[in-house]
Amino acid sequence: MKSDETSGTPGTDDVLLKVRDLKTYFDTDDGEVRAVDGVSFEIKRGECVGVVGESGSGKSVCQISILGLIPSPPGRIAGGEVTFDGRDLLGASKKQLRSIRGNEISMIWQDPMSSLNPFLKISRQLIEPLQTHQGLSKEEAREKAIAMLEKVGIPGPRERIDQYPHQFSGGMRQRVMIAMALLCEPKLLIADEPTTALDVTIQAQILELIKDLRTDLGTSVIVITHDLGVVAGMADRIIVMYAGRVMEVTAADKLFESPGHPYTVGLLKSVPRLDRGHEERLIPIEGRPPDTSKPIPGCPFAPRCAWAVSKCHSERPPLFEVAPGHRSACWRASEVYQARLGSKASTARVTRVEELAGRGSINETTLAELDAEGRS
Amino acid sequence: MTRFIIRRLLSSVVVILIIITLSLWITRQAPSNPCLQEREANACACIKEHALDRPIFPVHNPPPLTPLEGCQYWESAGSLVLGPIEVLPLSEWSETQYVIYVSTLLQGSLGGSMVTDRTVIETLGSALPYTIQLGIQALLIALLIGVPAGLIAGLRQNTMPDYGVMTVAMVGVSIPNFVLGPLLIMLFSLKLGWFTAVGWESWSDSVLPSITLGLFYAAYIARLTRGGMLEVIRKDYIRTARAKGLTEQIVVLRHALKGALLPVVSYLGPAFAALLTGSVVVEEIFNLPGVGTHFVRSALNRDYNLVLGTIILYSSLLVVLNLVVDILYTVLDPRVSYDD
Amino acid sequence: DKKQPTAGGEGQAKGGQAEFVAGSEAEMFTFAVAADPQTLDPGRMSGAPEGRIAFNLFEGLMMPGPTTEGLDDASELVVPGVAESYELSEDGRTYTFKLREDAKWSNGKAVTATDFERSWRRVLTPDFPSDYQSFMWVIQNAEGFSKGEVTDWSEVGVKVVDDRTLEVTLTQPTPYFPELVAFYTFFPVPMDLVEEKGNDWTRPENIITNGPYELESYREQQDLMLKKSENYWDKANVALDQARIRIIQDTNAAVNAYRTGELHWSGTSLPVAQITGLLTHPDYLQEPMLGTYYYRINVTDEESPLTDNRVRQALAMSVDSRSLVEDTMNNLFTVANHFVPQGLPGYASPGEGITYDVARAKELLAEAGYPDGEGFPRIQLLYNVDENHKLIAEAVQSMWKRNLGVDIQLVNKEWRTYLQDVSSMNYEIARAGWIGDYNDPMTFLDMWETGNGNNNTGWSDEEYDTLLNQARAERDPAKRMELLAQAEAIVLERGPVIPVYYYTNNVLVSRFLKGFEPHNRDIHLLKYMSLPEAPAAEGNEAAE
Amino acid sequence: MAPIDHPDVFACDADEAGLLHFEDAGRLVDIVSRGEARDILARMDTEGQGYITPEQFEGLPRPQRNWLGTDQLGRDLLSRMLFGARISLAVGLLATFVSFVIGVSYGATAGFVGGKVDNLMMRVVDIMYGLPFMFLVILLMVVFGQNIFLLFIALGAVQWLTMARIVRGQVISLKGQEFVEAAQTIGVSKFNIIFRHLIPNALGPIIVYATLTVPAVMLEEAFLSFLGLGVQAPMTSWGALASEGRQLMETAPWLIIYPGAALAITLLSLNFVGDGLRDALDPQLRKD
Amino acid sequence: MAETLLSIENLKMHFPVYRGALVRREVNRVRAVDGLNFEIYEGETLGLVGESGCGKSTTGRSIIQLYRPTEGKVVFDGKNLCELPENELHPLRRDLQMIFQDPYGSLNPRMTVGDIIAEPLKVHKLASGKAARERVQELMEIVGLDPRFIRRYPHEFSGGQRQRIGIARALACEPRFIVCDEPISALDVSIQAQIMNLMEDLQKEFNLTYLFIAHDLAAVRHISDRIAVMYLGKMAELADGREIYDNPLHPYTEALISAVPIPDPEVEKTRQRIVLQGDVPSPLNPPSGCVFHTRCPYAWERCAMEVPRFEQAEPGHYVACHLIDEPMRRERVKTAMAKGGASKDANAASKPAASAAPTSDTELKDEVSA
Ligand SMILES: Nc1ncnc2c1ncn2[C@@H]1O[C@H](COP(=O)(O)OP(=O)(O)OP(=O)(O)O)[C@@H](O)[C@H]1O
Ligand SMILES: Nc1ncnc2c1ncn2[C@@H]1O[C@H](COP(=O)(O)OP(=O)(O)OP(=O)(O)O)[C@@H](O)[C@H]1O
Ligand SMILES: [Mg+2]
Ligand SMILES: [Mg+2]
Repeated sequence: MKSDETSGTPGTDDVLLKVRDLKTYFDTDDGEVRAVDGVSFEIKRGECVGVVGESGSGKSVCQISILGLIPSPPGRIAGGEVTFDGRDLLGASKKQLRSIRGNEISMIWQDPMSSLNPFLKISRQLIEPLQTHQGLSKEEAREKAIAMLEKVGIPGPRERIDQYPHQFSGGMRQRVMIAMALLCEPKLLIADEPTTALDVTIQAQILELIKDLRTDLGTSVIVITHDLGVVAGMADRIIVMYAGRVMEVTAADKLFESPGHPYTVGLLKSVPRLDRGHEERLIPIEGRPPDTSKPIPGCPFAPRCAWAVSKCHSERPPLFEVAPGHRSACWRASEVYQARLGSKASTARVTRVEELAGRGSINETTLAELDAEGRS
Repeated sequence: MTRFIIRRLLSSVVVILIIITLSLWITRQAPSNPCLQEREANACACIKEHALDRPIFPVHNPPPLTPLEGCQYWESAGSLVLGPIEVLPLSEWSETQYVIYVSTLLQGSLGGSMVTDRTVIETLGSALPYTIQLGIQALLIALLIGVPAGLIAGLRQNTMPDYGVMTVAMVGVSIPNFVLGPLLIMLFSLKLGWFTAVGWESWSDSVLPSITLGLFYAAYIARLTRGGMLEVIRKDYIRTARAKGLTEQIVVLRHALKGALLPVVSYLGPAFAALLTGSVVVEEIFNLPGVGTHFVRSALNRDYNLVLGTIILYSSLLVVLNLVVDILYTVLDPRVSYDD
Repeated sequence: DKKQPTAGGEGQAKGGQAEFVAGSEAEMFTFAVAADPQTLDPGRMSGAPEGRIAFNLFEGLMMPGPTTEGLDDASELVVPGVAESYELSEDGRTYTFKLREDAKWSNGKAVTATDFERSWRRVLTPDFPSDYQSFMWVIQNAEGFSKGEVTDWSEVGVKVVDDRTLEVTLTQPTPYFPELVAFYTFFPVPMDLVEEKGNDWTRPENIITNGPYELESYREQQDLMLKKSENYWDKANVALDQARIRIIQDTNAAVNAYRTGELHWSGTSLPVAQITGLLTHPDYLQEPMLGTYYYRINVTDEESPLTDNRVRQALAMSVDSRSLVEDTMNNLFTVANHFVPQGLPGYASPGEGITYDVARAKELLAEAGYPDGEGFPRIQLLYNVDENHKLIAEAVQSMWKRNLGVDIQLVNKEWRTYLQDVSSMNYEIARAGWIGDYNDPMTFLDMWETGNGNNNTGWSDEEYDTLLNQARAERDPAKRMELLAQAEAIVLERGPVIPVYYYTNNVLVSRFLKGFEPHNRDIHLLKYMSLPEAPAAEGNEAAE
Repeated sequence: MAPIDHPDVFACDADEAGLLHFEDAGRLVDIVSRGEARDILARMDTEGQGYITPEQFEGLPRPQRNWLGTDQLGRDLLSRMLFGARISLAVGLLATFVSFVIGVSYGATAGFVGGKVDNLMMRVVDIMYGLPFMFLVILLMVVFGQNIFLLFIALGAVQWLTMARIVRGQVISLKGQEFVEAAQTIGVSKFNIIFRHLIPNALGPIIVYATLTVPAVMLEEAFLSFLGLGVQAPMTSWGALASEGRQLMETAPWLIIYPGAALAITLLSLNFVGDGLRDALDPQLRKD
Repeated sequence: MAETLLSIENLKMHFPVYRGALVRREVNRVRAVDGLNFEIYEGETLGLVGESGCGKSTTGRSIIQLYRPTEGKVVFDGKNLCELPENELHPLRRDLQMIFQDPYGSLNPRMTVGDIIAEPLKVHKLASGKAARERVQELMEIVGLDPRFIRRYPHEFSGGQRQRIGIARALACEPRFIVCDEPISALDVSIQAQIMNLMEDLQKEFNLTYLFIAHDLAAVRHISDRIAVMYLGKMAELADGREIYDNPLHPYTEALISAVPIPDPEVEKTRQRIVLQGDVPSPLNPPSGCVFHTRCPYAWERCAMEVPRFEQAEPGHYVACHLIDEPMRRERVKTAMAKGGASKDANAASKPAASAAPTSDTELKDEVSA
């Protein structure tokens, strides 16, 4: 398939979005919730990246932070850098941000039922961004919107555009959301769980649609979900998040084949698969995700991790490169990786990721120990 | 929509009929009657004319209101008749006050006042425009003050503007209007001389009464708007609007306002009703020629016809207003439809 | 200097009260009445606002004079109206009124004796809804006619001798008949119009009047406009060309209107609470009123101690009406020790009347079997909803408690219910007020006669009834008054009444208004008044 | 000299010399009427000098102040306000309680049963809304006699309409929730579902509305006082005090300021109490 | 095969839609469940799948008489539950319990966990006072909750724990049959596994029978012995779990299974997905004939005219589809679509109406011959 080819190797190395050490905290009654706690990643042009992780792991907050839409108070961006297309987003003025939002970066929200304004006609909601960003006249914008509705597969768009959201079914609303997101032909499309609210058959429709549009427009896409199946079919690369941190980053096929982080391993094991027999007992990850309102000195997954050693509880692991383009934030990443690869794989070279050196929590000795551990 | 309105109006007729029935009954249960004093020949004549000494409902004991000679005095037990009910012979039905009243009503008449020489329709007709104008102005004031105040408070939740606006609103809710009215008169009429203190000759005379009446509702509406705003501003679709890069102004005014105003709109019906009835105090203090005064005075005078006329007027207004509010609701909220 | 604020203190009225000028904002002479007139038909009307209007729109054979002060003779109370003069027959029973030639209706037609005869006949029609029909019963056979017992009108003592002569025969000599004739029930109405339009004849577009003013317009709950009648015989002496009568129901509002310069005359008497700040104002005027505020006692309940005259006397004696008037009511009223108000020409109330004497009261109560109030049941004091009534009731309650050890309960009812309770005698002690209808003690005394509809106490005394009947038959005015005084003494000694105060009329009236004289029945005719160009400008500047 | 009948009369203010001025007596005495006090003083003023010394009357108590001034009859405003508070609050709470009981049961039943019953019950409410409240009150005053508490129970009975609507709305939205269905599958009776499951969960808005009803009733009582239909003298309430005070607004502003302020402050606090109560009753907001 | 625990015959649940202010008239009905026939065997887990709104929950609720069905029979213990009056039903409620989808919503937020779990005990007078308390603690142990939490409120628990509370409550009256209405769809992936494991363990321990409702085919497949597929109030297919996955007979089942994403890029890459077009029709006015014909790629005239019967196509495999009578049709359409270049991409990108309308036989023949 065409789309599969493009996704295998991104056409260009050009980085569209670069997030470094992003921290988003919420002040709550229970203390400061570190919803996003030092997340770094990059999105290349034309690439589709999946973000997975369980509920509350900070997937949405991370993306919303990029758009600068964190409700404040209680939220605040406590640190980090977000560069989009060479521009700093965190330091941007409101006006600059507005010109980027909906224009260069658009978002498809989690819940199509509640994300469309029930009080306004679809037409109004669709032409708004066009009028704001491209200065189109009402008629032009309307024509364009109709064309886009047609494109996302809404029959009879000319009539339906003047209806209200509640007159659309869930799948159609999600399509409207997509149309709205794509109207300004953004460089980056963030889809926050675009299908969770939908049925499987409708979900399939929507996923196909996003794929096709991506091919047509060459847009970079970030798909957030906790459904591993969804990313498996869509993403080139996958970011696994847990407790506000990136646990693992790798190409999609690699992740399922040889995960490099115990959390990912657990996640994969606990999901029932239609293509496997039901006799196989599911292996859930025991325990609960950590309370992000308390500082976590070590690896947040350590309390639930079968691999955990004492160090895991006290020191925060950086992202180690276990294979080219495959990074994992685990002190025992290479072991995990190897274990999953079995004998097939050569010993992974554990590399310290230079970008994250700012943390400075790891010294030579720990690294040496690590190497030793890895070798044994 | 038309079908809905017709349906609602038809059911309103039934509601009003029931209200008339109940009101007739209650007015007749109230102690005393319009013709008690020696010097109330006029009312006595009126009672005779309107057959008010006839029973309203078929009751076991004929009501204790039997005029004694020359209708100088009217004996009344002064208490509720709660005896066993016995059906009147059919021949007497046409003589019951209920039947008489309803049939005059069907002829488009509300009868004559028992106290004055004027008909109920005349009296209410001359008063109604003032009451309505007062009500509308008070409502406008309430909205013009309440909505922006609520918006500010809602958008700046838990900041000084919020606390400030809400404290003022609470104080507004707690001051009885019979205190506020005289205060305003004292300040603006007697001290500053900006407005006349009493009466309604020109538009400016309605300013103080409208404020007196509207301020309570302004406070209430501010609270409602704030609540609505707080709820709406957290809605996903507002975030969507922001994500589209719209200006804050458009987000608030175009996307949030309608939703935030829904609770206000549903309050408008009861509010307007309360404004109309609540205007009694204001009418008295400012000596305005409105319906409210008639309502209270006719009740106190036992001017049965005027009382019933007022009740019918009020309940019709209420019914119509509630209907208007419901229609307004559909205008505001496209999800609500009465024609499913 | 640590004075605590006290409401209603005498020192409340401060200087600089003259900051407003009455009527400075009004376009014409303006005064207020307290309610919409129930009707403009003088034959059917009753009540103060109606009277105020009727006296200016219509004119009877006689009219009330400008004042009741300083008169020696009752005949001075009235002045000629449509009648130039009248003659009284020897037996005091036949009045012959001479009508003036130039008396005209506002449509230009002459006012004739027939007009009066027809109007009176209308009022006397059986079942005619007039509250004052009984006033006419002094006329021979009038009562019978109105009750349907006499059907032949010619038997009634009203004779049209010619167009300008009306002869009226009374049943008994009635010295106050001229004053009755000056009352609106006796006013003529345009009978042709009445017959044509029925009750609608009083509508502004229809109405025809014969008084100094014509009705120009009427807006319910707002105002009535009067303008000087061009057809009035004495128009040369009518100074005010126009007048506006505003309907202001709330007395607070009336005061406010006055203070903002919208009124020349507050019209209604103002209650204590509102007037305290204005007692020193030059526009404040107190005039005596022919009325008594009293408590009536129900004597029909055999079980109740109130049937015992000693108890009643004790209660009456322990009410300090001086304190009530001076302290509670800020001196707005006059202390009442008698039932008949002072100042009726030719009448002197008997003796000291009821005086405040706690010691004697205690004695009487002890005699009656309730030493220091012991064993005295908790009786109820009924009054109708009103700030003044409440104040008085509360004060009286504490006086009785303090002086006699008698505990009473206050019961406050809205007007209609109160009326019903009083008329059905469903009360123990009730507040009451009586305003005289004419300047004669009879108007106060006949109500205590056995069977009188206004008695409402169940009290009856043969001696009293006899005295009244003797007085009625008496031709000598002095003797008659003597008999009436004896009767009053009986009411005070054994009667069911505790006088509290005599009403006065407390009004605000422009000090620049001329011809506004005290009148004890609060009758003030615009005809007598004039308003020189008021120095409005000066006053306005004085106000900040 | 005659014994003083009322030793408690002499809550008087003396000047520096300890003299009680005859002409001031009226203003100083707050328990009896001023005329009374003057008489007593006159009897004691043996020398006829217009004042008496404390020595002339041994039992003279120490001066006492009326912190908030007095009313027209010289009664201490503060004490009257305290007495008024009893009535106002009792009235507010009692009527609210009544409206609470009726409104909640009625609304919950209508909402839970739904269908035709609901339709009918709500029409009844609509009709009641259109009824003349004034008349009901006058009528009820007669039916229940002069007992103020019964009267305000009646007031509460009029107030329940809105409560019923609110509860109904709440119940309708709650009854679709799964915990209600869970209770049904378990076999919990309808009565228990309404009273153990639905109403406790609707309590938040109910409480908030109930605390709004308290002021509403208090204002209503004030309104009745304004019309002269309120409490029976010599009992008083804040509404009645304010309504009396409004007439003397200019000459004696304190008569309206203090009762008005008491009313406003109470209503304000009730609002907070309502919010607090709602939070306290909600386990989700309870802090450990 | 085990014994039949429940047999459902022609079960219908219609919700009337009323209109009118004073006199309410029924103007329409939502045919949420429209004639179901199946049996549930003792000790098995019957999975029930289908899109949102197809009537899964309504089925479950009708079975345990949370809704009184409009028509049909639910036979349990030889009694037709639908005809039993409320008081006779009451004791049977013990045997029929339900676990709800929403672990937040199904627990009364104002009751403590102890009260919630004890409520069925009290209602059925199984235990009271101390005994009840002990039983509650025991149940909490069973479902893996710390008994010390007995005084806590639901909001103080995590989603998975809340669902355990719900399970404990259902277990409290020792039921024989539990309707599990999407018990895991509100939960996180990692917790879903915990709950499913727990349910499996409990089933073994107490010999429970489950009706497991979900729209996540993978989860249902994992836990169920047999799977029933519903579409718009009707049963589409019912068969053994493996059978239905390997050999779906109904086009809807086929599409459903193909649409479920598999968390494996290798599989995803090679998988041929059938993307159904259009939306689910409204149960207010369901399509004529076979309710699926508006979205069915194989539909032809007959489908719009005639309601297919729910019959046994193969042993233990029931299906309601006219294709059974024309087994070749499926293949013909597939080849026709492939020839016409109708790939899934093209399908998705534009012509949604193409396959939504039933293709006529003649058209099909033309295409095949072309
Ligand atoms: N407004 C807020 N106030 C306080 N905490 C918040 C707020 N928004 C999010 N959080 C916290 O931030 C964390 C991350 O939330 P986020 O929505 O990013 O999760 P997610 O990974 O998108 O989960 P899901 O899959 O459920 O959407 C959560 O622990 C949440 O409690
Ligand atoms: N009480 C009700 N009144 C009216 N219609 C109802 C009612 N309950 C359900 N419905 C309708 O019946 C149909 C089936 O609903 P049901 O809840 O059984 O679907 P479901 O398959 O469980 O869906 P989901 O997967 O979303 O839970 C839907 O169209 C729904 O709108
Ligand atoms: Mg999210
Ligand atoms: Mg469901």
